[in-house]
Amino acid sequence: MASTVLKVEGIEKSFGGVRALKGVSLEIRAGEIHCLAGENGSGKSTLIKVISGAHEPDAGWIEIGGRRLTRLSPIEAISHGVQVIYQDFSIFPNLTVMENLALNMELMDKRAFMNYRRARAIAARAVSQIGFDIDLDERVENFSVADRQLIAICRALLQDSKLIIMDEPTSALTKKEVKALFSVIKDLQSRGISILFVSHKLDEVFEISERYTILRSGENVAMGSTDELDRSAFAFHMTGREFSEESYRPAGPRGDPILSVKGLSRRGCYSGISFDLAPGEILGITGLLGSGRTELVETLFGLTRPDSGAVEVRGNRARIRSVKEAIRHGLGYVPSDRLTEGLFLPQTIERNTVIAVLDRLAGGLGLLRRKAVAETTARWIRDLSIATKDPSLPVRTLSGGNQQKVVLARWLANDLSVLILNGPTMGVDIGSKYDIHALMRKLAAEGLAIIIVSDDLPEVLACASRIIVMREGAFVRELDPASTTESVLSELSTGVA
Amino acid sequence: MITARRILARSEPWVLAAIVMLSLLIQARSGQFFTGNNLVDLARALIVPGLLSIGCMMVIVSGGIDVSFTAIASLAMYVTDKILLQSGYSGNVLLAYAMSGGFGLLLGALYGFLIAFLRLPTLVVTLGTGSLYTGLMYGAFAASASDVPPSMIAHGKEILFTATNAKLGLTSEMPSQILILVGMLALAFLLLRYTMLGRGIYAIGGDEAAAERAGFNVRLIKMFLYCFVGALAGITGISRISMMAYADPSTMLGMELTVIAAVVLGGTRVTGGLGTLTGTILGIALMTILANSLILIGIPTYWSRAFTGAVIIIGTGVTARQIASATGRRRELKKTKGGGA
Amino acid sequence: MKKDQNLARLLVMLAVVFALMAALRPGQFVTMANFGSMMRQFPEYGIMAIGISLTMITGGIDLGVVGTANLSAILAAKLLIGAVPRGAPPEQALPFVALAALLALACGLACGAFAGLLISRFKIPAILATLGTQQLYTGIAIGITNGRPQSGLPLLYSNLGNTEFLGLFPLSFLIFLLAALAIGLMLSRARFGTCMYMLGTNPKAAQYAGLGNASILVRTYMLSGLLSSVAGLIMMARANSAKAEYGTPYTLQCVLIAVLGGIDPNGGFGKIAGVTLAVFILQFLSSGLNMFNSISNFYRDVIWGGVLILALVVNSLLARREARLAVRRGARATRA
Amino acid sequence: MKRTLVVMLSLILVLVVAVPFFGQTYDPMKFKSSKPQSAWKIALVPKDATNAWFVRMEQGVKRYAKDTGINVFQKGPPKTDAAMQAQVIEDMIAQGVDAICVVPVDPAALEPVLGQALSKGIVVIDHEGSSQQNCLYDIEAFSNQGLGAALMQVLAKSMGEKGTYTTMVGNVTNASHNEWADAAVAYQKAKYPSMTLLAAEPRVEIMDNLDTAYQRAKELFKKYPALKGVLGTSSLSTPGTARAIEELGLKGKAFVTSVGMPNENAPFIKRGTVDAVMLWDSAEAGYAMLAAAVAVLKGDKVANGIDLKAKGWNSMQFAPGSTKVLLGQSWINITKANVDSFGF
Repeated sequence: MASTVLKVEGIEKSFGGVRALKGVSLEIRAGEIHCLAGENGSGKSTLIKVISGAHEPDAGWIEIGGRRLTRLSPIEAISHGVQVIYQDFSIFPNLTVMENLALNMELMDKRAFMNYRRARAIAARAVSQIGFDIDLDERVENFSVADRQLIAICRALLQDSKLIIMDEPTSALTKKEVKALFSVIKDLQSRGISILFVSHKLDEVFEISERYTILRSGENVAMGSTDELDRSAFAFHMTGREFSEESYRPAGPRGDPILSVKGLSRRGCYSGISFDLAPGEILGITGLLGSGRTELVETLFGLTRPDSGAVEVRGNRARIRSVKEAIRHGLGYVPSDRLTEGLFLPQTIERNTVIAVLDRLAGGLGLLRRKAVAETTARWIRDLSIATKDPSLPVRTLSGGNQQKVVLARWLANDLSVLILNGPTMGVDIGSKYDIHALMRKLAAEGLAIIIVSDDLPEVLACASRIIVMREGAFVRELDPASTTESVLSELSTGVA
Repeated sequence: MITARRILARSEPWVLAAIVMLSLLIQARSGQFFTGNNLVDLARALIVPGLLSIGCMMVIVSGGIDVSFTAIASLAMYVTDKILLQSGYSGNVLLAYAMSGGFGLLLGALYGFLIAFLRLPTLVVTLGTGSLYTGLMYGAFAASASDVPPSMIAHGKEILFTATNAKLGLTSEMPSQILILVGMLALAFLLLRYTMLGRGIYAIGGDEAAAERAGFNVRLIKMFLYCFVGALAGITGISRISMMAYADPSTMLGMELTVIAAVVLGGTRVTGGLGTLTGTILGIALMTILANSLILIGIPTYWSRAFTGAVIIIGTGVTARQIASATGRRRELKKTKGGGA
Repeated sequence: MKKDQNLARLLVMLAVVFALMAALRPGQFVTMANFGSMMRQFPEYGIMAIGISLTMITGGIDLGVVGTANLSAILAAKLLIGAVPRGAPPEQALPFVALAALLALACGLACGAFAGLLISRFKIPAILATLGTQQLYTGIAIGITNGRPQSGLPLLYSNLGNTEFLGLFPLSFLIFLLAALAIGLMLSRARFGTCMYMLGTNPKAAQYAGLGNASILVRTYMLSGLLSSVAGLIMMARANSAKAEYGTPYTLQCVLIAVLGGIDPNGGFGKIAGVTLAVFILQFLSSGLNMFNSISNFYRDVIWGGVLILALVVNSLLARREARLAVRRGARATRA
Repeated sequence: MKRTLVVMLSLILVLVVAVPFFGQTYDPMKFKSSKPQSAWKIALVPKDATNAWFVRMEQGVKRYAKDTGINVFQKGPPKTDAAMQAQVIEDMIAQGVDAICVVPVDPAALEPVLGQALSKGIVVIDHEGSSQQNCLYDIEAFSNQGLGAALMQVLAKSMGEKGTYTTMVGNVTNASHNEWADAAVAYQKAKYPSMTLLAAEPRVEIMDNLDTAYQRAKELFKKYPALKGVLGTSSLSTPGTARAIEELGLKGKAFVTSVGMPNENAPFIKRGTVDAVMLWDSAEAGYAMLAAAVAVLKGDKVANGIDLKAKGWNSMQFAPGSTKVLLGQSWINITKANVDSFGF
């Protein structure tokens, strides 16, 4: 039996009366890839913070380096070889790549002065580990999310680690990047480093990990070897519910196209984009990050302007120069970055829900009719089964899935013709993901035209009535989901056979 | 890699361009800009705002904003001045600097504590302490304009060199206090660039939670920062009253907003994380040259304030636009490049 | 919930200041004369504080309120002085008084719109843009008057401005109440108010939600400008003249009021009720201290700054204690 | 907001009924107090509380309290601002003082509030506010014309009665500074034809800051080499300008004079950079204002030759054609001979 790197037992942790962890245990063996799975709010992040020393547990113990401790400081955790790559990467957007890579090392070495030559050497070593080609002198804020993630990973690899914890490392990565990451992880494993891989994506769990621990509502519900786990059991453990994803075969487009895009181009982003969208259709647009997919839909929604080309709504030329005009044409857009682009986190659920329909809820003098506001909110909370006790609570108190539903409700409250969803289930737990998929189908059946932008290929295959693949700012091919596979989509996206 | 685009996305070149344009305008209107004594006059005028801008910039970089540093400078120098006068001290001026710097440090430590350990919002805290410190100075210490001790008068007369205007024969003296500005700039530069403490200030301004996780002692860094700013303000106060040989408690009050504006104009990001000493000094230099050249340009007294306001608006507007467009272009480029990777 | 606690704390503070002054100077503080005096004093800066609060709710700040107020008042004064002959009867002066008031309000709107455009279209940080407009407006005011006070207003104007309803409530006080009520209602109930809070919370999300950020900002600063011009008209009535630099120290004082009143300097939160209470606290302190002959007026600043910091510290300590208690409650629940 | 506007305007239109505050004249004899002297309360409201000038004035107030035992005190606004000064006066009225002595930041801005005081039977005495309508008496150390002329005489003597000069004020919005400067210019035009006012910059502003005075002076001498003299009205003008003159090497070629305090100007006067500055003692002015107020409260007749018991204020004369403005003879030329004799 392999030796144990880290073991926690009976961990309790409460925040403001809410018990986040209720006696959780976890054991990670040397050189293994261990998956910690669970829905949002199941306590995964809290557990990681306890292990990394960021939180002090209320009860329980941590065994590390042969010693049994009741609490751990971040420095102790690091000196015991525990490294965490957080979901937000914990990087400094305002500093250069070089500094981001080198600062932590220098701090660990308790250096008081900054030596740029040494820093450059450290940074160069860091990026070389995964063959990452990046300008070390550029500020991190000028890079894409994927690049930032790789920077964070490179930084963690610098330390002499025994255990690297990755908190949902793939949530913002494209398929190709995930593959690259997995090979890095395997490589680390071969060097004897253990990985605690936190995820709720079942494909990844099956692909990479040897053992798993599943949490639900702050409790251990299952652990064991991945070989002995099947998909439906995994989903059941995560959610406590049984799911069956019925495959969607839409009735197909009904009537004339509601949205027509004709030769739309924007310099440096996309070019020559044309397509039609009819009511009842779900159009999937897939492609890698940077393929121009997000830029395209942001133009449709009036956030940017095209250099050339035209958009028609219901057969009429539509000049969409602002979001307001897009809304007037019956468009709605669920952005990819829910936290910064979608939600007003400290504001109430109610305000977040009704913000796009205030016009209709206002009476004389622009005063809002309180009753109408409350009714609208209550209706959407009910219809989308948003789990909350009180709509006057800040929206940040909701789980990721429920937050996404609030953003959806905001647009559905409008009389929409076209709903555009960018990464509709990114960072959303399995239960909510099924809910959102079902909702999209229902809306399409009711005659809404939907565009899904996603690189979650199973999602696109399961939901879309047709799929367009984008690469380097252009449409590569249009496909029928019934007669295609993930590997075909993936090849078309990357351009690599 | 240093590319033209990366340079143009910063504000330093634009502020420098504005300084050059303004200088040429002054030269054209008066023939007096590029004369030795005018440049010395401007350098002298730069000393006090320049010293204050260093601390101000560091605070903004750390993600805060401080509107009380002029109150600290005034209170620290005033108390020092009074104590030295009453004790009849006639020794070295270094004691005055040490005392005033020390008082400044204490005053800075007070709000540094509130900001670093109680995590209170900086604008609100410094509004409060600013009001508190000026109130104390005028209320408890009944401050009014006063003499300065002989050591400071002597210190104010220390001259590095005298510049003569070839055309008019006018002379201007470069006060030794300029060395304090140069010294403080060098100190701040080394601190910010070559110490982990300094990098920590930038790191906190970028992402405070990340800084904590990375192992920076965020509280101590903030505490140090506000103590440093306070001490610097106290030192600035002594330089000011030594140069004028006259301790007027109100002489620096009200400068804080102009200094903040100059620092932001010099490219320091209001939300923290970005800012250079070069930009700061260029920004403060632009404002100082402007304020001290209105007569040379020939703006009528009654319109000088409108002119200053218009220049601030146009200057910051152009800078903001240029940076936005340069950054925008680069963002697009990165996106497409990233797509291919 | 949390914000209402803030209101409660402000009320307690107000009560303490009131009780203290009333106890120490009973014969002077609790008199009609004193209340009348206070009611004539705070409206001008109170209204400007409301204007600044609005801009702070959207995540900005308006340092140009005093400049706007004076420029508006000077334009109105110039019109009145130019159009109404000295000693003209009230009937003759009245239309010009109305016209002058309209001119001032229009000037306030224009000044605000300009600042709003600088901030929303040219992306100049609000603190910088309005520092510039403050200089510019004050500068224009000095330029067109050579810094001299504009006096010789028709009698009617200051008589109107100093009218007291029921012999008790000055017109300026009623205008303040009306403004506070209207703006308070707008913030809590109107569509536009909600949009301002949302924009102040997260401008990017506001953009994606189609709120029209630029237009909200411009309208907010216009509103602030409008309120400033009303304050300018009040100052003009109180001083029976207009001048480029009346009330210059009000700027920072108004920011202080807004902050103590619970307006979040980062934007997104705060209520006019809180600002109004803060205005009252400041006025009680200020008038109360004027009753102590030996106490310098600067102790007002000391107390003001001290109260602000104390309020912050208490808020933060209470929040911590609450969190600790909650944890303890949670732990008890665990054992049970 | 529209509603607020409409309501406000309609209020204005409806309320043409007015309470008259202005244009009334008051008979000083009617302000005789019926209260015993020990119950009197007199407030002196200066422009601000920090300026050395008013700190000195408070000494006169304290001396008066000691001499007479009457309850007199000084209470100024925290900053030199007309609106804030009006607020202090409001509070004084509310407290029921018997007399208010005021050094107005801006006489025009105080008319309504002082009118209110008078209508409530409070004695109002002004100083440095000869244009004030709503006061019983305005006592001046001298006339504005007199001071302007005296300053011009000093400057003209220094400059040899010829050459270009300009004027320097604390703030262009400061009323009395502007009046003195105007009077000085008028006197020059009448008496010194060989002197000329600098046309391009006839009035320079120093924002009541010594350092600014110094910077502005330097700019002036650089831009206008012909400039030979600066006539200041702020007490900071002379030390700032004199410092600039010394440093630029213009000693003996350029000259400055202004109102000023002895100790601030002593080094320059002793070095001969400055020939003289003008002064009246603010402590004496404060004392005299209180004496005038008490005279009214006692019901004494205020007539030509009244003695306000302060140095230079012993025989006050009404200004020609005025029954309000009383002029004293209290300005002092501070020169090398007497600069050390003041002790302040």
